[in-house]
Amino acid sequence: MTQRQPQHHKVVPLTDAVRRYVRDGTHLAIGGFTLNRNPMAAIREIVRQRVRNLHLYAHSNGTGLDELIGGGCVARLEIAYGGNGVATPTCIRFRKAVEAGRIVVEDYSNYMMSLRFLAGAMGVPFLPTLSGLGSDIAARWGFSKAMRRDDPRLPDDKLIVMDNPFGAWGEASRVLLVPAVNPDVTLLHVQTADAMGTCRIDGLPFGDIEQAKASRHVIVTCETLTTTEALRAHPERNQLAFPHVSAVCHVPWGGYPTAVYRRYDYDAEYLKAYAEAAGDEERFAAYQERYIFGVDSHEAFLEAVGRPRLEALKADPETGYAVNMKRG
Amino acid sequence: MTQRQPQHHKVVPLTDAVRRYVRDGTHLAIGGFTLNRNPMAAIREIVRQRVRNLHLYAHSNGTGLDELIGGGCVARLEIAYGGNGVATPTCIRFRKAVEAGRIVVEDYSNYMMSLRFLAGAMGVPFLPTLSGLGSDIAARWGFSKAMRRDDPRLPDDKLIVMDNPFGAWGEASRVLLVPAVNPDVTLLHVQTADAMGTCRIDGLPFGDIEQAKASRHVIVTCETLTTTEALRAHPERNQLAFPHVSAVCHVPWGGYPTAVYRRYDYDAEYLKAYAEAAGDEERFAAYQERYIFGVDSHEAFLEAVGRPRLEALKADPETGYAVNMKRG
Amino acid sequence: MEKLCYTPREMMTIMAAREIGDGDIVFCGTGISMLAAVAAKKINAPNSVIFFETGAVDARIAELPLAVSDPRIMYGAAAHGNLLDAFAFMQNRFTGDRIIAILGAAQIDPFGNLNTTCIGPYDRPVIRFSGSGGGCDVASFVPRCIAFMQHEKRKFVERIDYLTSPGGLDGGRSREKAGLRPGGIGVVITNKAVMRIDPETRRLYLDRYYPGIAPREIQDSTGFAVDVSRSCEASPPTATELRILREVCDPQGLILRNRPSD
Amino acid sequence: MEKLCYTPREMMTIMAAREIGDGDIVFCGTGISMLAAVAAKKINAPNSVIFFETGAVDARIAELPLAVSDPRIMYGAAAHGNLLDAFAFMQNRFTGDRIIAILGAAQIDPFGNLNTTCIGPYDRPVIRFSGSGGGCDVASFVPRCIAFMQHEKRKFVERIDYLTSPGGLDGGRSREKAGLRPGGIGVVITNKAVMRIDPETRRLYLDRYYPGIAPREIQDSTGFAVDVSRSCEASPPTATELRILREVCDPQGLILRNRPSD
Repeated sequence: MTQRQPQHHKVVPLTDAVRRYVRDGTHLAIGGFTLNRNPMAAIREIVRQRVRNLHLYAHSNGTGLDELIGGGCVARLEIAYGGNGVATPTCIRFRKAVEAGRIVVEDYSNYMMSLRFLAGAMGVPFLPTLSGLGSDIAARWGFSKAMRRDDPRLPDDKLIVMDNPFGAWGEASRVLLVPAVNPDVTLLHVQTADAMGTCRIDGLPFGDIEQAKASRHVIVTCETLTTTEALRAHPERNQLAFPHVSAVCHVPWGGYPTAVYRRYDYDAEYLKAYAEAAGDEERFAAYQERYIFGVDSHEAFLEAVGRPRLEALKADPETGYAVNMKRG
Repeated sequence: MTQRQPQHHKVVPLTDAVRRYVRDGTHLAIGGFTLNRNPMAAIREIVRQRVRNLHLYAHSNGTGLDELIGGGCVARLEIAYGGNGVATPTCIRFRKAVEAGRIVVEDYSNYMMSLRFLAGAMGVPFLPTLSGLGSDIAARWGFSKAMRRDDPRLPDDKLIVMDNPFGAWGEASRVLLVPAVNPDVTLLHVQTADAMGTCRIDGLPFGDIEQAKASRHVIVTCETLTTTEALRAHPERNQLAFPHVSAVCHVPWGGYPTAVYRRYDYDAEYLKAYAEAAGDEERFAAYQERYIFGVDSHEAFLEAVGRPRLEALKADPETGYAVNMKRG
Repeated sequence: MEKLCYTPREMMTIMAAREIGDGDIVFCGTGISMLAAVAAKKINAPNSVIFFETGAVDARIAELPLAVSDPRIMYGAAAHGNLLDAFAFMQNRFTGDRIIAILGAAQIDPFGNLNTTCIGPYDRPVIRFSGSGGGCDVASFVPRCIAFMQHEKRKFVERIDYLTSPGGLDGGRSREKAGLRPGGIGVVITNKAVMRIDPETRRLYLDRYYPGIAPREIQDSTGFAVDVSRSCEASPPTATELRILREVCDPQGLILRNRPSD
Repeated sequence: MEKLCYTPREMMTIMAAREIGDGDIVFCGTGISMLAAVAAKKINAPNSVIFFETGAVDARIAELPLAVSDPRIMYGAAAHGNLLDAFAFMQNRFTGDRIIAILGAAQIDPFGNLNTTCIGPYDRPVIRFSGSGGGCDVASFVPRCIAFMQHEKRKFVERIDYLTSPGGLDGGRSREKAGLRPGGIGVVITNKAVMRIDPETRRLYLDRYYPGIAPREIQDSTGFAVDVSRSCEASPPTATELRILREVCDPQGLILRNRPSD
């Protein structure tokens, strides 16, 4: 392990990783959940590189999702939830894009999206659930039958309701089958990784691991790039082993302005300012100029935010968040 | 949490837990894998209480499986593997019982059994896989159609092969569906638990977590009974939360003679002597008398084994096993 | 006995907390639903267990979270599962049957079906909301669900624009016929009243109106006919309930004061 | 060049190790299959990655394990997954297509199907073996599988008593028609020879016979007709291969000396 060959060394600059794997038309998934551990530095880099026509798979990737849509990168979206809880009940650029018909959207539930990633990770064509039977999620499709037929990257059916082939076994008369998702690329932001790509997440992993395992390529950004030796002293705590990972980028504060458990909290002030800017075209353009297009790197972005502001978000070692931080 | 109410206090003596939950005809699953972390103290207690007609669900629970069968406790068995690797390629009491027709056995693969527990844990009637298509595992049933029809605790079909309802999606023309398992009771042996029943496993969890979540009741034996506070300082490392658990028993060396990672190694000498005794009816009866019926508790069993012998198995803190232990 | 002052928001929170039994496992989101869960735990159900769709079980909620991914729901949890674990916990009948869930919605119909997706045509909505999140899953799996609603005619409608989270579907046995487990929305708690699903008709009826609100006013704020014949006045929050709610559960007023709509 | 002494067991191990490419992900069990995987890593495939059905990936194997649950496969791993993770890793085509697997069996047929379940009737066998374990899954998922066999007529049979792990099923396109991914057993390494599956007929043919063993002897030890027309002699282990195998991979002789059958 210590004299590991170069073949397993995957550390590259973030700009290179994005340029190499995230292209026009890429089917993309992003890790994290609403205002936690979204791969924000990678997302800003995608926006900065003006990638277009992404097909995005999301469960509840609020903040990251909204920046990608706001950046005009997304053409099609399969999604469970576009919001940030009570912080921003509905993501505003998402809402505007759907209402204006600028993106084609297809709705699922969070469990359905999670199962679809799991099916992709498992290598099976579908998984069953008792969720959504009788709902409009089952009845109404965002992608038409014709669109599906013409695109080999889409399953022919959004989902299928089937009688339980095992009779009444499992107390179910019928199940809803959701088709697997296999993204081209998943972006994850984690607390710790090594150069080979093994990852350690502290706190809730959300759907990150299934998303990663379902993907052809995984780009990992990490707060800390550590040694293989250090990670392997406790393999129980590493959720993703290196064979799944294509690129590792060392990007401290790469989840900002979302929270990274035990490292830093979300920046409520930034998120609020974002939500306000997102409501107005001119102000949103100014926001993007200030934080994305007007800065040429993640480091320059952090300077634009300002170090003292970042310092104030640092997590308390016991609770894992910034205790008594101003959030109102 | 610190002033947690008695409702969540689940610590009981092992004899009581077994007496309460494991009865004639119980559908039982046990944690661990071949010669690792089998709930051996609980299994010896079941044998000692002379429980009969168990319906056992096993993936590869070598050592524990063989003791239960050797104890005459098992009537029906759904199983993937009855062996201990190169240590005992086939479990001997298992082999004898099948060859003599003393138990009814139905074969699955390890993945199929894992999926069946997962289906039970998820609350779905079945899960799909591409494994076993065209095999005799799919073609030959251990439990007849008539036996299945007469027993509401068994699904009507062993498994079902189905065309992929999503066409060629997922590069699969067809899938094999395996029915969910929901045991009455799962026995787990873990390194650490609290009085509420939250569990922490070090090293590989095998199928323990799915088995537990699929079950109506879970009996946990643990090497260390710790405080709720201590376990909750790192929730990432706790694989099973207390709502799944019915009883917690503090049983140091409860996995012996199988290994418990970072605590102690398997006892190769004991396992070898067991395998030798298992081949002969008289010697096996003597073995059982010495280690099970002739001792009235787990503590008495440990005395029969001898403390110095246990001490020699203690795990090296770095590797998690007993370095250079005699195993030949 | 002295007359207590309280806001509709406080009343709603307490009415929901009273629905929670000791030992119940409580699924909730953020905002008022989490406040209700915390209030139940501090007031009437000390053994209840709060969990979130993101996978944290029984966290030590020292500060109110703004989202179910807020690190404030991670601290002191029994275990950190993932999304799959959280939903399996509800779909699994051993654990799922012990759960009571609290949801919110933009629209509700007479059978307790919820819309959190859109107003207007699905492919080009006039208003787009956040979407299901875990709402559809919870309403599909959990036997007892509470909905929090603002009591307005445009929210209580005969036919919702999009059926995101299944309640009784078309009433009668249509929920069971669709293959869903029994359950879904059984109680609706609004700023004016508590409504419940009739086990026979599977329609919402008025169970309790809040002090100072006439049953007639409830009907006028509801976009479909409501049986008010069985209703009576709700018991207002007690002094103890209010004190614990204000001083223990939300001392900063994060939910009680600052966030009137969610 | 000096003549080297080596055992059939050593020959088998080296022949298997040579099948493993650098960067391959190697699935193995215990005993000789693990020794072959370790030998490949030390000799010809330093970037190969060993993993087990129990879920440990790329462990630091400092002592040879006696089972795939041995704590010796846990130390220094990249991650500790569970059984579900390990099998999904093989069923998933992104990772599964990079895997080479090594299996053993009690019986094999001309199409590379394996029996590890029983001899005699399934419901009342004359001999009961351990059963599939992960064997059926691996043979179903993995594109390249190696089988280790003792070369005896009763083990190489026209028709196996129980088809535990699918190879080419009935030959031709029957594997694909059954819905299985391409793959299964492609190579059989015995104590006398290396046999391979012909891509056209899907039957085993003799590829290499070991030095000192005549093709005729292979046919005599095989319970079905074998095409020996394309065979030639295998290159014996080199001095370097043997040295690394004996001194680095199994210095205690745990597998090379003590355990002749598995």
